[in-house]
Amino acid sequence: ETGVTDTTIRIGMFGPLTGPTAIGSLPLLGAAAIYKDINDAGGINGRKIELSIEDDACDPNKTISATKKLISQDQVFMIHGGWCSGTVMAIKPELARNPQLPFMVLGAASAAISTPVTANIFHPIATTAAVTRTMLDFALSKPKTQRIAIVSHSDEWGKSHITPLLDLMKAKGLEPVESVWLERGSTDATSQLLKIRAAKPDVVLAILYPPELTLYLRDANKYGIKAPTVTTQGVSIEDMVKRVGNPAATKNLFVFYPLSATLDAPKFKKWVDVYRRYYPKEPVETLSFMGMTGALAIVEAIKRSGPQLTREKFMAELNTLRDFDPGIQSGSLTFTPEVHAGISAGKMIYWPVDHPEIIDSYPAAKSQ
Amino acid sequence: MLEVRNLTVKFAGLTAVDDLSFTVNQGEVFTLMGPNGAGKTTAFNAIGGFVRPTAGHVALRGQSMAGMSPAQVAALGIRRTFQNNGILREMSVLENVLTGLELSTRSSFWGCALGAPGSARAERDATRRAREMLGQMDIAGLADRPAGDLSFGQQRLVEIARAMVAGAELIMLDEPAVGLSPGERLHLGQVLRELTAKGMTVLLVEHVQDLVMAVSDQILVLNYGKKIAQCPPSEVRNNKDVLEVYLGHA
Amino acid sequence: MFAQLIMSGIVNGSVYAVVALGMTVLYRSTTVVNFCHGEFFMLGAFAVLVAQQLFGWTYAGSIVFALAMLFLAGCAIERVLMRPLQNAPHISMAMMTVALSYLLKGISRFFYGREVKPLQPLIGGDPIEIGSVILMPQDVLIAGFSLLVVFGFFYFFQRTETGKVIQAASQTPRGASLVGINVPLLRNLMWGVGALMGAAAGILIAPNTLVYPDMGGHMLIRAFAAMTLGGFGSLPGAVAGALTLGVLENLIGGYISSSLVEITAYLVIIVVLIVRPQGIMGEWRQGRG
Amino acid sequence: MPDPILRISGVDVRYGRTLALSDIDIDLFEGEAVGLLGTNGAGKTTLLNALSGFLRPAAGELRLFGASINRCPPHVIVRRGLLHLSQERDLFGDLTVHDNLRLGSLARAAKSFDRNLERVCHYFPRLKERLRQRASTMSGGEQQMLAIGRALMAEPRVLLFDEPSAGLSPLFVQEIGAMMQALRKEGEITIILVEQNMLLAAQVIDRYYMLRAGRIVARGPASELEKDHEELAREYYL
Amino acid sequence: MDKTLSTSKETGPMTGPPGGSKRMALLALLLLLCLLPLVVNDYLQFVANTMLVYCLVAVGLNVVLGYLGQLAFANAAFFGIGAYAAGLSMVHFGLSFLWATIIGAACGGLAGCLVGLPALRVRGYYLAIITLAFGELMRWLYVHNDPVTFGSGGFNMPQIAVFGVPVDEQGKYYVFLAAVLIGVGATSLLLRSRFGRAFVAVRNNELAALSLGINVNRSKVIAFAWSGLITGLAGALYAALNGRVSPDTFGISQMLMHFAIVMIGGLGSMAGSIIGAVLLTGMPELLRNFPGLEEIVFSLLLIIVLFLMPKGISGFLAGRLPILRERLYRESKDA
Ligand SMILES: Nc1ncnc2c1ncn2[C@@H]1O[C@H](COP(=O)(O)OP(=O)(O)OP(=O)(O)O)[C@@H](O)[C@H]1O
Ligand SMILES: Nc1ncnc2c1ncn2[C@@H]1O[C@H](COP(=O)(O)OP(=O)(O)OP(=O)(O)O)[C@@H](O)[C@H]1O
Ligand SMILES: [Mg+2]
Ligand SMILES: [Mg+2]
Repeated sequence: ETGVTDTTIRIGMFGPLTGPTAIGSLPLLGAAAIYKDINDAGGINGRKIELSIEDDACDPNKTISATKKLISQDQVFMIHGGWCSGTVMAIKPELARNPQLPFMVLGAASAAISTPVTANIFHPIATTAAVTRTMLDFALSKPKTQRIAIVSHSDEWGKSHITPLLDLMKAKGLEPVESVWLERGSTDATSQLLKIRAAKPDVVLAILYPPELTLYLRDANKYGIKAPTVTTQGVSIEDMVKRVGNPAATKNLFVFYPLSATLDAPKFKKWVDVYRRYYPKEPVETLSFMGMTGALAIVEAIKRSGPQLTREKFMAELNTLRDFDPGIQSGSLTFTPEVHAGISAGKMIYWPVDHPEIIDSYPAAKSQ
Repeated sequence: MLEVRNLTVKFAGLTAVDDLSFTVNQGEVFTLMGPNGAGKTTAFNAIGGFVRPTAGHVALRGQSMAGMSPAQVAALGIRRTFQNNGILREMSVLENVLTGLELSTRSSFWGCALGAPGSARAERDATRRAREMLGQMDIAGLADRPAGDLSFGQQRLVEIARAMVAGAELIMLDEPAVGLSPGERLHLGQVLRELTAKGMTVLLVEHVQDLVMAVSDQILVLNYGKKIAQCPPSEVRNNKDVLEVYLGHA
Repeated sequence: MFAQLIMSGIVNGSVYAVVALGMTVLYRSTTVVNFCHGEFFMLGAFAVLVAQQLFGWTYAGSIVFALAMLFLAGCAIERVLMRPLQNAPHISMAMMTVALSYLLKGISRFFYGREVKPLQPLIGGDPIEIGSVILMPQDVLIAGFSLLVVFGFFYFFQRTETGKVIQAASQTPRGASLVGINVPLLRNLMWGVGALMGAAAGILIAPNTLVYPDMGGHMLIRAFAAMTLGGFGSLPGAVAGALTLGVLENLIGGYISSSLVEITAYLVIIVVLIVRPQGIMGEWRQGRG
Repeated sequence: MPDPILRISGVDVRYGRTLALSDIDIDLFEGEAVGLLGTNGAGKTTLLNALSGFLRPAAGELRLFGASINRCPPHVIVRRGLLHLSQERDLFGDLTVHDNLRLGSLARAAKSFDRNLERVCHYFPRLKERLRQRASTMSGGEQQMLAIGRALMAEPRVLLFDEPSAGLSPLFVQEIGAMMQALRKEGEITIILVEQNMLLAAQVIDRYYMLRAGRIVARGPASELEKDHEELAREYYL
Repeated sequence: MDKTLSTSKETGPMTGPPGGSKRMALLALLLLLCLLPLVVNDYLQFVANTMLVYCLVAVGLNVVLGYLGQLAFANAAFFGIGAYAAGLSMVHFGLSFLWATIIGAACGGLAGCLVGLPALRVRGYYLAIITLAFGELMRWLYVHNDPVTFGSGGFNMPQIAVFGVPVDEQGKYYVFLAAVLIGVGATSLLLRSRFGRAFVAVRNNELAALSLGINVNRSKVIAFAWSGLITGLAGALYAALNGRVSPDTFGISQMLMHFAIVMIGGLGSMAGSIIGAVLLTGMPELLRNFPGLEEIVFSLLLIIVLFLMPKGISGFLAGRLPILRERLYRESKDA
């Protein structure tokens, strides 16, 4: 089989190692740490995993050539990659042209990647649909929440959240009281904030990347917007608290949390250790662990495929994965031939005083 | 052939050309003379469409040139040189002369793009004519040098060649002899004579008296934008005003 | 809301103004439009950060360090990269600044690619409320500083002999040499000053935007728009353009649509240039580009 | 004999691979005026550019007031007192006549600006009328006057004239001749004059050098130029 | 297509005076190019195809930047317009690839005309900025017109077929090669005619050009339109190449890439455009294993070329290899 020898399995990976979104290389490192860990433990069925890592710089066109290189030059067995939704969407045609090639998404969340389902694309993270559903449910768990405002980027990532979010709201008979765009690279959010303030929202759903969310939170504090801010898994709470540098501005921030526990929780130490072992210098953030479940699922499916590993067998095994939960993600992973969006649940996290806490509903009724 | 009537050009508060009228006949060399700042170049610019006259009008063969753009004037068959160098520095000498043939090269856009034979032939003809002109000006040896690398005088020669190559009806030379060596001046005089013999008309602005006296048929002397004399060269030296303001008593 | 939009617009515009002024000064004195000005902006902020974190210096010390570094960097760039090109076509010089911009960004990404660093405000304190308008102390500082810089340069170019000499040297460098002006030295200093101005703007705004390698790019386009609006090379034009742009962005975002904020700058450019090709205050001087 | 003010010895100048001047030797003594003649493209301007520091000689040496100026940038040479009036004039087109003159005096004679301004206005009354006009809108001849005036503002000790009569009316050519003579008399100015106008040259200079294709092909006293210049032209220019 | 190919063989897309040997060299090169797909894998084929597209891009930009001498930043927009026009006409109207390509090129040409108009009034850096603004405006339109342009995510192209035959990576290569031959051939013929001379004359001295009867305005519009046409064509091919069109592709970094290609290859040189395109599209692929170095290497390359080769690589080589020398004028055969 392509990419498989008696002693090795070659897996291609890609992610934004460089560029403005290079922070997205952390999930790639997390997944790579799992593979290295497996190799150090003796490999799978006598085979060790070899990685071919490509930089996509979050650029769709670069990703297309990277994918072609992985497929036809490096001859990988499968690909595990993609942190930016745009890059994964861009290679869908290429993946469709190679239906035998298994593709596991690394961290990109857009629901459109796995819905409708493509036979060889597996999506082991909470999709934007799942994320926004959780965010909305969370927002509505606050008593008497009526008025919801949205602030978002207008790029692919932003829109991949907005679309399912608006659908969900409509299904509940809700309309956002205000919906504003904040572009990437903005240096000021005054006009957006004043509009939001004027709309008097009960809660603000912010679909923003870290730099703009920082700007937003600071300005929101400045202009005295008291409504809680609920945001996506694109940011990590520790990082935001550090960046904003003003506890008053972040105490009402609630972030979708894809993991099972806070990073400092004892039960999560195992994974932090794996990561630290192989990447001691890299920052340990929520993002660092988002690729791990996918990696473990791959390892599991390879293991189940037995010594006679083929792509076909491997994908069949993936499709039988039920409630796979190594304890990293906040929910368990299930793939069926009909559903490749494997994770459908998530939690929220916030930073009440000096450490993060995971919660399910507002006001903070502690879940653990 | 060229008729200038009551031409006036004013710049904020300054009348550069003042009610100037003259007529240039076919095949003659008509010279504008006058002290510095008398308005000669400005008159040229007004005829060539580079400045808009405040009053008066200009006509070629009875056709009014009022409000024409420089390109339209050129299309009528008028070429000019510039006092301060109008060379195309980054093109070779041959290309400079070829641009002088822009209007008389009959190649079409799509013909050129698709390499149609007719257009290719037109282009080849133009090249031949340009080379002939360079030969006539005795600078064929410079043909492939970048024009910007030439000495000042050489550039003037190229510019003159470029103005003359298309066989324009009227060429206007603004101080062509500046920077030319005495030998080249003599040669320029000869070339001008040859061209007028073929029916070309020349409107000349020049301070160099050898050349002016040798080639002119008519001389018009300007001072502060006003005509103070118009006569054949032989009589200019006898005009007291002209001696006073322009030639001096040397 | 209106008053608040105007006030924040002015504060934003002030930052654009400092950036645009840095570029205008350089343009006036060398006719080069510096595409790596955004990187000077970014490096200024990074230099403060490095001085604070690596050397453990005080904030004030770090700022002085950053400004000095950037001044030297500007001079060095002129000496090493730009001077050899002084006789090359203008576009080569423009491309050199583009290359430099990539290089500086590339290098800073190499070291700080994944990081976005916070920088504390120059002056902290609680928001100041004036009627319905809320301003941070930092905002006031920004506006005040740019006002100062604007008047300083205006005086320099309009009233002093050196200012005139610089302008003369940029228009006809050969002529300037012919009257005994040390053109290379002047250029060198002006590059230093340009870089310093970029750094100053960077340091001013970094507490609001955080420090990251790409922070300069967005600023650059705003500065371009401001310069276009006011007319290239005009100092008061750059400032007026910058303030107008800052306010317009906010008003459009506030009253029309937030999706238009990002292209306000471009719309302004297009409209202004179509209506008045030389900018609002620009004299009609043909760029060499 | 006193030391020469300007000594050009064995100078070669190249444009890339082409040799534009080869083996030029000229000595210039205080208060002297030397003519540099030659056809178009002979290399006259090239020599002046080398003297004023815009071109570096490929070989040989240039000494001004006894010190080598081979590697000096133009502005240093200007400050030592050698002024070059270039063929392209190189005026500050966007500045006014007054500002052009002011900048001319800046490097060497800022203090005596008023006196020099008066002197220039005396030579060129037209400039006085137009002190506020932008240089680029002046007529060709007026620009030439301005260029000469700007050079004079620096109180030069050596003046290189590249065709000063270009574009000037006959009357003015005479005046410029007179001016150059006056300069030599009153100010001990040393002059190198490039000129196509033989009559003017003969009026001003003491000696001449004839260049052809980058070499000195003849030299002699000015008196030789006063003979029939048609013949001269034939001899040297064709 | 055949007709142009044969005529471009007759004179050769870049032949100048030396004639014979140059033509042979070009023919040999063409033959080699035709055989390339036999020896490369899909990925390398894709890289080669990208190079072909960028050859057209560089040639298109060179017309405006190198010949007309206008600092215009609109070519990334033309590129995008070509890609969107071609892609959308296939998606929305089900046009065939060839028609879509023609439409892409035509829309690029129209956009060129449109941008040429301000160029009549605005020059220098003002032109640079208004064209930059035009490009960003186009991008904004793509992002905020979801129903037509599919918004910020862009859209996938349908399967490409030529005369009903679906083409794979290899097939695209031949289609692209033909397009490059036509585009580059026609452009270089045009540039060596009076039109090309008019462009350069406008760049050197507009007043002088006017006095020679060169219609400066028309020349500018023609140059922009042609540049738009070629770049639009490239855009259409680019859409086919990637199978996906998204707005972020056509931003300022794309534009700077084009500039770098032209500057490194050589301003005002057809051969230079091609050298630059091949070099700069190849470079990122070579640097794949050194993430983070791409920008640095790219900028250093640009700096080195600006320093050591003021006329770009082609100017540098032409100094040594006469075969690369290009002239604007068309030499008469019998002279
Ligand atoms: N744009 C302008 N604005 C103001 N004054 C101008 C302008 N153009 C020309 N002038 C003035 O108009 C007068 C006539 O200029 P013009 O160039 O026609 O003179 P000329 O006769 O050609 O002189 P020369 O022999 O010195 O070239 C001059 O005094 C000049 O300063
Ligand atoms: N930048 C340059 N690059 C290459 N060759 C040049 C350059 N400048 C001048 N030349 C050549 O050098 C030679 C001497 O030029 P120079 O300008 O010194 O002549 P000149 O004697 O001043 O002539 P003129 O009387 O026409 O001004 C000429 O053949 C000219 O073509
Ligand atoms: Mg004149
Ligand atoms: Mg000369």
